[in-house]
Amino acid sequence: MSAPLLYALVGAGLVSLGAWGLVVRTHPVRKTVAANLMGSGAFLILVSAARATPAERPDPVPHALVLTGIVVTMATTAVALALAKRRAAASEGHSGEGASDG
Amino acid sequence: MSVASFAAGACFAASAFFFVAGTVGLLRFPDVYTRLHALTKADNLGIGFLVLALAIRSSDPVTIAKLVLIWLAVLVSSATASNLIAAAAYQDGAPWWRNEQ
Amino acid sequence: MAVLALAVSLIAPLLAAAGSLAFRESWRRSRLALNAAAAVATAAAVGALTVRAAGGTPAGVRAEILPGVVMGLRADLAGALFATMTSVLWVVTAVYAHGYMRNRQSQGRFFGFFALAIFSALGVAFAADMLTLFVFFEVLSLATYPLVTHDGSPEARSAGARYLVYALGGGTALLLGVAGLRAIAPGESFVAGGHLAAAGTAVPALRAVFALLVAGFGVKAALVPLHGWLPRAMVAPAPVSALLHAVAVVKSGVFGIVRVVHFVYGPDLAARIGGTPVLAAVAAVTVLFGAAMAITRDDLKARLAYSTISQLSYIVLGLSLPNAVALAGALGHIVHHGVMKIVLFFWAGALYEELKVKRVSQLDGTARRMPLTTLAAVSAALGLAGIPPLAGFVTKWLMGKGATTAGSAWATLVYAGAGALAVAYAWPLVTRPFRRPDAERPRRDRFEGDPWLVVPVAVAAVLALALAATAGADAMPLDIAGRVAFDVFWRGR
Amino acid sequence: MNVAVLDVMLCAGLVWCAVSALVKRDLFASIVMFISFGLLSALAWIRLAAPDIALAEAAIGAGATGALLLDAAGVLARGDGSAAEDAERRTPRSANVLGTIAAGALFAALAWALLSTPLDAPRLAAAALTGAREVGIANPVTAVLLDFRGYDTLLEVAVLLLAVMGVMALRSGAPVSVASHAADPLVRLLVGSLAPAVLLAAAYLVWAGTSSPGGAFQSGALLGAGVIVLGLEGMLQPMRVHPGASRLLLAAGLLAFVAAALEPVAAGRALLQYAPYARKGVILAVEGILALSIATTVAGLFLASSVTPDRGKAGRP
Amino acid sequence: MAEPGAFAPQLLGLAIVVPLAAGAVSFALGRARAMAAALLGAAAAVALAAAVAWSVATGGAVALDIGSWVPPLGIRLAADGLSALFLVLAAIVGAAVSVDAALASRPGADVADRWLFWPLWLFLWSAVNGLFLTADVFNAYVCLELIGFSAVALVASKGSKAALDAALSYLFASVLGAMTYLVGVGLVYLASGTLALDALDSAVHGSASARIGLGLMLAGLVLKTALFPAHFWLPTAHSSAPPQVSAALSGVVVKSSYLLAVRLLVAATGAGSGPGLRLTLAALGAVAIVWGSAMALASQRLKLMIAYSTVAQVGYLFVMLPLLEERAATVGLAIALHALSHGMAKAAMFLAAGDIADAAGTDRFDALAGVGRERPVAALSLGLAGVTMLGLPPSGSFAAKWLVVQSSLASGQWWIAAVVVGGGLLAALYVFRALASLLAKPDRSEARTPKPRTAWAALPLAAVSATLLLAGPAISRLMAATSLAGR
Repeated sequence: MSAPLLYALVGAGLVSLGAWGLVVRTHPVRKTVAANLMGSGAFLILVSAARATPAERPDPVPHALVLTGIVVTMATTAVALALAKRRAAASEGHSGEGASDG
Repeated sequence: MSVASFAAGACFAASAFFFVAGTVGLLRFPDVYTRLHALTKADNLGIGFLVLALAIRSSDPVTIAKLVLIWLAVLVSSATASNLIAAAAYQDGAPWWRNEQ
Repeated sequence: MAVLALAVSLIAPLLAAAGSLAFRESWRRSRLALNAAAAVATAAAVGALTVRAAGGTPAGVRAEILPGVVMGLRADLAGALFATMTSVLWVVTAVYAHGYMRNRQSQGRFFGFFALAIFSALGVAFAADMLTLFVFFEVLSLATYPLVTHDGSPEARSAGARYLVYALGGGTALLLGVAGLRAIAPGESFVAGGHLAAAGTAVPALRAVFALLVAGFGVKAALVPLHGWLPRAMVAPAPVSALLHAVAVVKSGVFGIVRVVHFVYGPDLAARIGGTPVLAAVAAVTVLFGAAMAITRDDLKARLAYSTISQLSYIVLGLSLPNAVALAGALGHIVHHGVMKIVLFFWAGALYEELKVKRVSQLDGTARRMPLTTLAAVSAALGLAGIPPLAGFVTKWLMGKGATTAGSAWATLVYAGAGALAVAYAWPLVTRPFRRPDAERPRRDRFEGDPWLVVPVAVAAVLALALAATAGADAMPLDIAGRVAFDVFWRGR
Repeated sequence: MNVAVLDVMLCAGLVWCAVSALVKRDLFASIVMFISFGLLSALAWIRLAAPDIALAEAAIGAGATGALLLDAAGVLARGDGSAAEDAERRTPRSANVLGTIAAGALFAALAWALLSTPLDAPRLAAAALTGAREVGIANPVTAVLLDFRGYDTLLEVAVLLLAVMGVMALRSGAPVSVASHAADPLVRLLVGSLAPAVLLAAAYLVWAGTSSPGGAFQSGALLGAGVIVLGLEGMLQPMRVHPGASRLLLAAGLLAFVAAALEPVAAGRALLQYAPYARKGVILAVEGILALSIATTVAGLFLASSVTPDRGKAGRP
Repeated sequence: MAEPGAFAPQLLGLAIVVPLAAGAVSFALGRARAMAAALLGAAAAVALAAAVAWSVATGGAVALDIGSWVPPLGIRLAADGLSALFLVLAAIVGAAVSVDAALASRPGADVADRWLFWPLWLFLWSAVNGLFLTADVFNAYVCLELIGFSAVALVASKGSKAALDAALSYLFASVLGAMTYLVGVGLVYLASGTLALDALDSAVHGSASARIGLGLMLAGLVLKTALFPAHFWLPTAHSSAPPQVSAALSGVVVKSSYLLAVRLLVAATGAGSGPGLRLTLAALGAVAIVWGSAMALASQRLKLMIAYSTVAQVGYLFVMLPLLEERAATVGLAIALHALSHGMAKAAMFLAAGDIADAAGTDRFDALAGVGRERPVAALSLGLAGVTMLGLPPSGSFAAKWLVVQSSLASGQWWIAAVVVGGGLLAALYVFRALASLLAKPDRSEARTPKPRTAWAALPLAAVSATLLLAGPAISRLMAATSLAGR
């Protein structure tokens, strides 16, 4: 039960938690939090696999993948929250524009 | 046990003590302001002792300089942060404790 | 050179369709010119193809559309026969439609889809294998749907919906049949006398494929259980009922059955698996049912529709008898009935346009108002009833003789009975127009109908009489039919 | 069992923060738990010897994302409080149970997969490390990020630009504009004094990226965070950003990277195949512009979408 | 250039990077000149797609190692017959959507002030091209996210409450799909040590985590392709988006994640878990056909009906999969034909529906009587596209149906033929109901003021898709360069 394996299992746990949150929670902010958790879980699995390689330094490829992943997850958060705010504003009607023609 | 490692051990113990004190304060104190008070005071001291202990253990002057820099940064940011939180709490009208014997 | 003719005969209607759709609604003259020119060009091309086919070297083209899927066109004698009828009658109908549609809306759409329907009918005629025939057959269903629902009224829409249900149902059966056929005999094209290798394939499979194919084509050929759509489709404008629902569409169904029985299975294999006997029985029932229903119909177009159902099954019965003379008569009847029936539908259209007459009971006294049209109609009606020496009698006689020589006496009886019923439903059409009208008809000073309508009727009637007169001569439909029958029954030995 | 106690504590902390972030009733509390989760995960990356990722996680994961969440919670909780609450209650019991079972099954599958395959199977480590040495970039992660898998990073920069465009589209095309309002004097002092330090640190990170942990994303995020704090405190008032300029700055990162990618094609080499002699220079230049662009994007994402009612809509410049 | 073939690999890179650059430039230029730059980019994208297809047709499959780093370290772009055909589909639908959007954004039209449509649209196009061409599983993840964001932003750009709701649920579904896919990539990398697609199946033999990883990746893609149980987000998103956007989404985007799923399935056969996986997907596909058609028939709005018909048509693509085992070439061709003709027909239907909704003010069926006369071009496009939906000859989906029926009869899996033929009849129900309501005579004949826009872009799309059978030889020549045969 080496340390990387522990982190990998925690990663698996986070992925399941995140997926559960995305599916079950309805409030957009909570769903975004869940998406971020699921992302962190996936990255944990990748990096713990990198750490476990016998080479003198950890495998850099998963590191690069995770860096890309973190940036993409942040973009997801930004778009999701902006969309949620716009929808809240639209439902209040004060800045809803565009004819709601079906 | 050379004198240096003994001193470092003492500083570690002191920093641990102050951190614990801060946390107890956080849990026990009745309102926001006192809790803030406990946190910033105790934790700053805790960080100070920790930096001191690490400085003693490491001999390389560059790391010592970096440690001191970290200590200063923590001091400044925690002070500003607690000020901001206190101001926000006061604005929102958070209740503060009065001694009603 | 021949392939060029094949190309012209198919591309001309396509151009006419594209042109009619593209032209502005008000360009009526140029649209007529386009369609008429296309019709003439197609007729000429089909004529050239017929001569070439008669010469024994039919023009053809094959292409591998998808790996293992070969499609092709071939203008053999049978195809040329069907195509000749369609293209010649298209010329006449183009003129008639111009007059008939004068004050109706969206004529561009009408002429466009009309030309598209002709294109697919010619495709059916010239298909070299069952897959190509199926493709053009389905395009024909699609092209005729907008024509049936042309004026958008609720009855038109429900007739269109019913037509679609039958067409798509038939199409599905056909798809499965053609797929099954491909599984049995991959990539074969039509051969007179049938190309299916009898050995090696389980009879149930052969029967299943035969049943699916005949059912698929039977929808358009209006065999009894599948005929429901035809009377309802009469709600379409007269030119549509005339050319499509009396000639092109229904005959493509019958032509499909000819291809299945005589160019895929071959008469003896079809008989051995019990296909043709069952088909003959269904046809016989349809002949009698159609004729009987026709007698009861007071609406003129409904009566003609049921007469078509009955006459179509003359052909189906003829072709399912194991006898060359019967087959020749049947193929001849495709053309003869087509020409006669188109005259009657033109007449019905003219009656409605001029005198708003829709029912047989209202025919009294129409002869005095429209003598020329009525005379043409009478000659066609008599031919339809099989009165000698007119065109209808010639082919019916051949089919009857074929039946007796083939030893199925019951078929001759059916033909005789049908003849009597035909006389029964045709008689009022012949006599009532000459009666004195009881109610005073609103005086219309005009002597005859609109010339655009009268001329095509007259031409078609003359054509019918010419067919009767020159029945024996070569290069006429009956002669071509005879050669096809000979190829099917004897070339194969 | 050579797992250090710290790791166990850290993992427990991570799981606890994650669970409470999802389960806590109050929205604000769950976001605070999520931010602490972010900080803990930064520590976890350190334990897994991934300094680059720790930097990025701290700056982007906990910092920017946390700020965005707090801002959104502020608007959403106040805006349609009722809608948020009843949206909460709407998940029917069955969906809850079903979701839990599915998540449990997912976890079981993942755990079984992880346990049944050896974690230390040989992978691309050796190839990447030798490749990095051969290419002359000491920090293998930057080598992979900008050279071996440079195409991934190119698309990733596009994702960032796309996010900004998406946010702008949602604010009906209003370009990035900087809000301004009176700020707390103490904070202005701190931010004023910290700004140059942040700028220096960002520049250092870009420069150090090729040899030690650092790089465009980390420095961009740091710089972006700095700009956000300045923006929040209204210190950016004098620099009314011209819309055209802000758009160009946002797109600059992607355009520079595309230029660097297409230049080799023009010169007859494969896409993104830098000339050997110019490799370090090109990568450094691209990283620099990228850092600027990412900083603008991070700041833009936050400022463009933060519509605090009292400030009114950021006026169209 | 030494010989023309040498430059072919570069085309792959250009086909992705050029639209991306055009999008960035169009964004930087801002409102006034965004459309001009974007149209230029669109033209370049179409030309590049044609060039790629030409080089694959003449020289067989083309591959480009980016930065000339050989996989698995570097990323490889590969174009075989199938991806080249999908690229052509994206180009054709892309051109039509760009033209229609340009026509629609004449001054005064409502879409004029949403200039951000242009950069977002080019990013979507480049991401779709990226996903078609990539042979690296992680790079595919980044492309999936790129597609997800641009699609969501485009759907939300309409601004109506329905569009925003749909965009939000679309975003979270897409994020869940992409994250599941990412976890799958992690596991597969963990087991196989490689991210290259074609090296996947040999490296993945027998190891449990690889099999689970592949399963998760497929689950993510199934969610992105909206196969039956995971289709909930598609109808609202595609029906409430602007017409040009739904045309691109239904026409091309849905098929991009499908193509990746097919490539993974081919890799999964290597791992021995192929047949079971394919049968479940095919079963889901069959249910999707029935469910999609039923919901399409039940929907009261034209765009909603078209969106549900997409759910059904996606089912077709999955129903064919079990036949991929022993008849890979024929089924590969069937997939290509169906995807191409459905993509074009569906795009034409949405563009026409947009025009009809403009004319009638709403796209509810009961208000559409007589609009067919006012908008003959749109009605004709809808009709022609209907031919493809029904799978009637001479459309491409008929050719696909023909090949599927043939191979399912030959391989004894009868139920696939039944489902495909039955699906065509189901489609007839909802297509002709829509056409009938359009062609009906308007009960009240007050003249509606027809708005100037007309769906000129929709007609050629529908016409080409309805006669795609004629392009059979060209498509089969391209497909000859496909390596779909399960190893």
